[in-house]
Amino acid sequence: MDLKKEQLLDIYKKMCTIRAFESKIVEIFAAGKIPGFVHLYLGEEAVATGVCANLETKDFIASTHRGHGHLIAKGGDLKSMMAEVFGRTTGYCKGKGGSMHIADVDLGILGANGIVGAGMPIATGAAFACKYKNNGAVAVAFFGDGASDRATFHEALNLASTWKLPVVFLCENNGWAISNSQKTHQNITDISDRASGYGIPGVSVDGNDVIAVYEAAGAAIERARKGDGPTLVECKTWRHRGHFEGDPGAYKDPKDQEEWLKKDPIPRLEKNLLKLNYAVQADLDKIKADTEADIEEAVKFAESSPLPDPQELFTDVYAD
Amino acid sequence: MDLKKEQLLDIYKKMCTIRAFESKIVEIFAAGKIPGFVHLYLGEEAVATGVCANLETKDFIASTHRGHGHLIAKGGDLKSMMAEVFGRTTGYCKGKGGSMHIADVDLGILGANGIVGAGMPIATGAAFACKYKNNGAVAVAFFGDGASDRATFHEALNLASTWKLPVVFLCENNGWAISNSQKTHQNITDISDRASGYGIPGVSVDGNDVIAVYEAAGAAIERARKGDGPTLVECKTWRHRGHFEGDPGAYKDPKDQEEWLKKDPIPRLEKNLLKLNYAVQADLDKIKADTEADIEEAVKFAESSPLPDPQELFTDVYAD
Amino acid sequence: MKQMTYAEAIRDGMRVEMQRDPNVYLAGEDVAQFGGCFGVTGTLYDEFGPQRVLNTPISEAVIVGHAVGAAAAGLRPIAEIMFVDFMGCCMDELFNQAAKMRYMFGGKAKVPMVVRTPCGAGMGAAAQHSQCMESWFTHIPGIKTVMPSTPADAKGLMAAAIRDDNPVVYIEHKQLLGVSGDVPEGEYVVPLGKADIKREGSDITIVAWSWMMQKALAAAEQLAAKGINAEVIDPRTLIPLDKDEILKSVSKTGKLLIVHEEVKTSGFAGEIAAIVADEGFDYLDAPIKRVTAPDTPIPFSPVLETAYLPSEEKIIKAVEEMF
Amino acid sequence: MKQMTYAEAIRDGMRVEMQRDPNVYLAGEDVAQFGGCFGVTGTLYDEFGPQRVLNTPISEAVIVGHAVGAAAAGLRPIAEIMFVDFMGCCMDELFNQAAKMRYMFGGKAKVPMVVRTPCGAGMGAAAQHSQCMESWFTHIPGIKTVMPSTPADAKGLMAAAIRDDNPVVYIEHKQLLGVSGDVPEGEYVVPLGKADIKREGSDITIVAWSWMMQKALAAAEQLAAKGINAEVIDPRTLIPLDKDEILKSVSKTGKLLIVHEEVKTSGFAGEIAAIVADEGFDYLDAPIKRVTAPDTPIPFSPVLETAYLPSEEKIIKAVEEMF
Ligand SMILES: Cc1ncc(C[n+]2csc(CCOP(=O)(O)OP(=O)(O)O)c2C)c(N)n1
Ligand SMILES: Cc1ncc(C[n+]2csc(CCOP(=O)(O)OP(=O)(O)O)c2C)c(N)n1
Ligand SMILES: [Mg+2]
Ligand SMILES: [Mg+2]
Repeated sequence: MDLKKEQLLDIYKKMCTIRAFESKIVEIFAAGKIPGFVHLYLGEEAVATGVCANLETKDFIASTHRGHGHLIAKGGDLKSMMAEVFGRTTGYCKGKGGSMHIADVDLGILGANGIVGAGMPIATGAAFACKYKNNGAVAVAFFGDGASDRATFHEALNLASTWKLPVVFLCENNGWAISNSQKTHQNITDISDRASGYGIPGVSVDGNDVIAVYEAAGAAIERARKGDGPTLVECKTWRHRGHFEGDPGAYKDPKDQEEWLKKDPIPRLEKNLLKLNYAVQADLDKIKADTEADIEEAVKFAESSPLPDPQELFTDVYAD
Repeated sequence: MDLKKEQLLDIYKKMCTIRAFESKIVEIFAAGKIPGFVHLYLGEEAVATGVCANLETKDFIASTHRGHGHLIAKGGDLKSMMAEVFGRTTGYCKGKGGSMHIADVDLGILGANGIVGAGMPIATGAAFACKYKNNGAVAVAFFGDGASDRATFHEALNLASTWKLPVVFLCENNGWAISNSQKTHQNITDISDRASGYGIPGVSVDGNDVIAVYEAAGAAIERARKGDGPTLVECKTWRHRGHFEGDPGAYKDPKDQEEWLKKDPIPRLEKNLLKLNYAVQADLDKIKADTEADIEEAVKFAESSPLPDPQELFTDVYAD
Repeated sequence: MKQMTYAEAIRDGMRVEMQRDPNVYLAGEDVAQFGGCFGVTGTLYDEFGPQRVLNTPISEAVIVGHAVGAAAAGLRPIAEIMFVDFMGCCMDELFNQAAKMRYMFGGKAKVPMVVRTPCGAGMGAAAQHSQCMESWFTHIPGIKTVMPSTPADAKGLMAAAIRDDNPVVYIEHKQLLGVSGDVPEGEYVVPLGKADIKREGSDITIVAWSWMMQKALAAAEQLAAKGINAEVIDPRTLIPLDKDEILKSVSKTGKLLIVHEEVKTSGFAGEIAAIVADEGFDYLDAPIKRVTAPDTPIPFSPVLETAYLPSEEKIIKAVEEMF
Repeated sequence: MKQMTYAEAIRDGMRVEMQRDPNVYLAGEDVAQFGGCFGVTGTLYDEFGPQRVLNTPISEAVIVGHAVGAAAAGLRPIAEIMFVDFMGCCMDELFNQAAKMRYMFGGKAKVPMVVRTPCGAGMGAAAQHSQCMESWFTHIPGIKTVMPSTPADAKGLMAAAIRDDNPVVYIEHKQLLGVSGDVPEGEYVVPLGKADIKREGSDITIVAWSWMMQKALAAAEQLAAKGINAEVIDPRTLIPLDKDEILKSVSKTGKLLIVHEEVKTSGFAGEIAAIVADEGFDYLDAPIKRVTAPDTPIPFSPVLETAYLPSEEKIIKAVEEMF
């Protein structure tokens, strides 16, 4: 592991921030404060964080419907994110996108996406732009186990491999596509087995071990940066909540849920940090409290921000 | 090899019929007698023939833009086919389909197809119907190396595997997708390597050796009939002509073309038949002459058949 | 008659037809034990079992594409696409395969399949989960397009769609799923291609379907109070379109307003307007008007979404401007 | 000015813009050494090399989808889809991604990309290789739709499409590729949204585009001999539509005929008819007429295909019936 103390504490903080952000959304969604669909990243924090710890601002990511974690990990602004979830003018998308479409192109965040699997071609295109401009940047496409069955997975991996593009296909296998367990939607265990069909490397790691994720993604990203083409990285993880808020997740076996809760990535990293003597409990408590305060502030910012003017409906359809 | 003399001679005859049909089309297309696009199967006869020798009438096939060979191999009527290519009322589709859409649903032929890769979901659905009705029938989807890059390949193989459907995905790797050689459109050599991504067996065979094709396809079809699910079978072959009639195929290296012409499946089978003492040269000459006569008759039938009445334009849009 | 929600009525329509014909089956994402993303398939899995109610991977192309093959091979699939917004992932299978197979084969194939899919805005689901786009389907010869506005129509049109020997796109509106109404029990078929005059009137013809039909009806009640007696026609199926009923109504009222939730440009209102501007030109005593969504994607924030949607008020205002 | 075919003009439009802006590149099936299925990209590979002219696998979804990502990341892709009929394989990428990205992101993205694709019947290519389906694209807010009818327009509109900061669907007609005409050399831009009156007249307004514009012009010449002086308007771009020019013309002629090769129902003629039946109602002295393909798939046999296609004769007949 080549992660220094500061880096690992940063990673911890990011994970806590995602946890706090998402936990807050549980609360405000239940309170009826936000409309539409929200898909939460609780339990999967190690994936986005471990991956994005390898990325620079110039690098791109394409995210999913379950995007908050990716956006925070890539440096997204909490206030602008929260305001967007609330549909306010100060949100990233001026309230036009909502949870499923948050984006920050300046930070290389090419958007959450409401269409499962749509991010893979987009990331492939961004990677093409990186190669075309020869600027050393890379792109990462996040997508789920369910998305690995979509058309776009196949076409994107094949093109990226054929064109040797600097892109990493980062599969978050949380075992579920809504109510479908992995084995009911595909006949394989390791999604990374699909890599060989494109002539690229594939690797599977424990997605709840942020260090393992960091390392596997890091190797793939380095490979991409060096010009050696794409890699398929599968992170095995679990979503703590239902598919979207409002889904009780009754299809999950409670025993599985219990097992996976024991593998929660945050306590796991905490243990590690304590063992490595990178922190004492009080440090960790402080970090957690800080992130929670940040989220409180973001909510305050969002709630006190103005709703869009109805005339805003008509703007931003075309660039002129 | 469990092929008896009669069977092998039948196979030889089918291959000669395809050869004669396609060679005739070269001639009549050049003479300007048929409009639109025609994609010829010359050189690939062993694939369709070897595969379909394993099929019964109740079984289904889904074909491609390069469909004549599949249709003849599955038992398609030569006159109806030729008349369709000529756009006559006596054609399989009353002249509405043309070369790219010839079908005979009663024979289990679910159509040639103008959309690359479209046959795979269709065959998957036909296989579902076979399983649903539990009638012991199977479906075969023919498709090219180029088609193996399409969306539909991925989604069909994944669904067929997950649902354990009696379908065989039969890839005719002729090395080209129009002007793109295989290595410029995918980063793998054996397309059968894609099978493992779906948890199904994959096998590659010499597609110019009709007995090898017969055996590999036979094993896959048997597996499907037994209820063990799909197989991906790749047959390596070569098209003798350009992509469509009118394409000189200038992108082909003449040396490659020459090499492959040496591997022509028909002389190869002839040698085999002679060696096995299944036939003497005169028998083979007779079969060839017979098939050529059949084709002449088919052309006569087509040319003397009436053109459609313009009012036919409006019929067959909907079933009532 | 029985009180049912629109969702229950759709389910009952499927149930009765599945009982009637063993070749009818249902496949889609999360339609089995989970009962469908919006609960529409509900208990059908328990009633008919895993052979006839099947979950699929997230693979829209093969959901529709396999249905084409299964239908050509003798079954009658009902394929669910979770949101109509996802139809972009399977348009080839719908428009080049399902719709054209019969014609291309010279009439020698039947493709009896239903693609069920929910449409519509109003729940803050933003640009990729809120669309109406029926006009695309109406532009595809070979398929039929059904958009019920009431529970009874939902059931009867579902039966007709399943029994039809052609591919039918059956579009249910998310905002109607919970709406209740009287629904005939047992076998019940509403023929495709027959409009329903949901309200008789003499001053203006309003054509609307799906959720907008409900809005048009409510607007008509308010207009009646203001002395304008609107006739409200629900075509129920856009293809086939019962244009005679529309022309007959316009011949009586002299005025036509069309309401839909699709964006304005190239929405199906344009087609209806064009038909009437041709075949009913002499009946018209005023310009043909449309109340539709504007030509923008669908915004997330409820303030903006409300501004986006056609509403009772917008309909009333448009009608009043025509007098 | 230089004599060029329509295909050469398209190529010249791409060439000049590629010379001007290093961020413009071209990707599609067989567009490189092969020069494109219809020869339109021709020598561009030789001129610009493998970095800027790229063959793709047969993967329409990622052809369009990668262009979205590349455009958002600062390039200006031209993506070729070999036939417009194949757009069903990449509609999601076009309508949910390319078209909506800017809006969904609150205006904070630019997606400057062109999807080039040939349309049209007349070569016996049957149901899946002969379609026109522009109305689908016009129903998608966020993209523009361009359909040139002459070599000069083809070049100038290509330049405008490439320079535009939005996704543009640029549809070239297969029957026009070999047609020659005068084309300005060097940089030449025809603005999007500006109709062109291809023939002035006073008795009737004929709106037509792409190949049908050529047929309408030919019909107008014959009609002139019969004493009917038709004005022929080529909108050139359907989105944005220059409706003012159409309304102005109808205000003068009182009569409107729209011609397109798409099937009739929900074709773009319906939209134009609806606009005029609303905003130009008072100008009209006759029903609005449409000459279009019928609502059928496209048949293979030349006899049937000829019956399918709108023609000079059909246009003339329709016009004569309006007097
Ligand atoms: C093309 C498409 N099909 C279906 C859906 C509906 N849907 C949204 S999320 C989802 C499940 C996605 O599963 P997975 O990719 O594993 O991601 P996860 O939700 O587990 O993070 C589905 C089916 C969609 N949004 N887009
Ligand atoms: C979806 C789609 N994309 C592109 C085409 C144009 N096209 C027709 S055949 C062909 C090449 C097919 O290659 P392959 O699958 O290897 O089959 P082959 O022609 O070699 O038999 C292409 C690109 C098409 N018909 N459909
Ligand atoms: Mg998942
Ligand atoms: Mg090939």
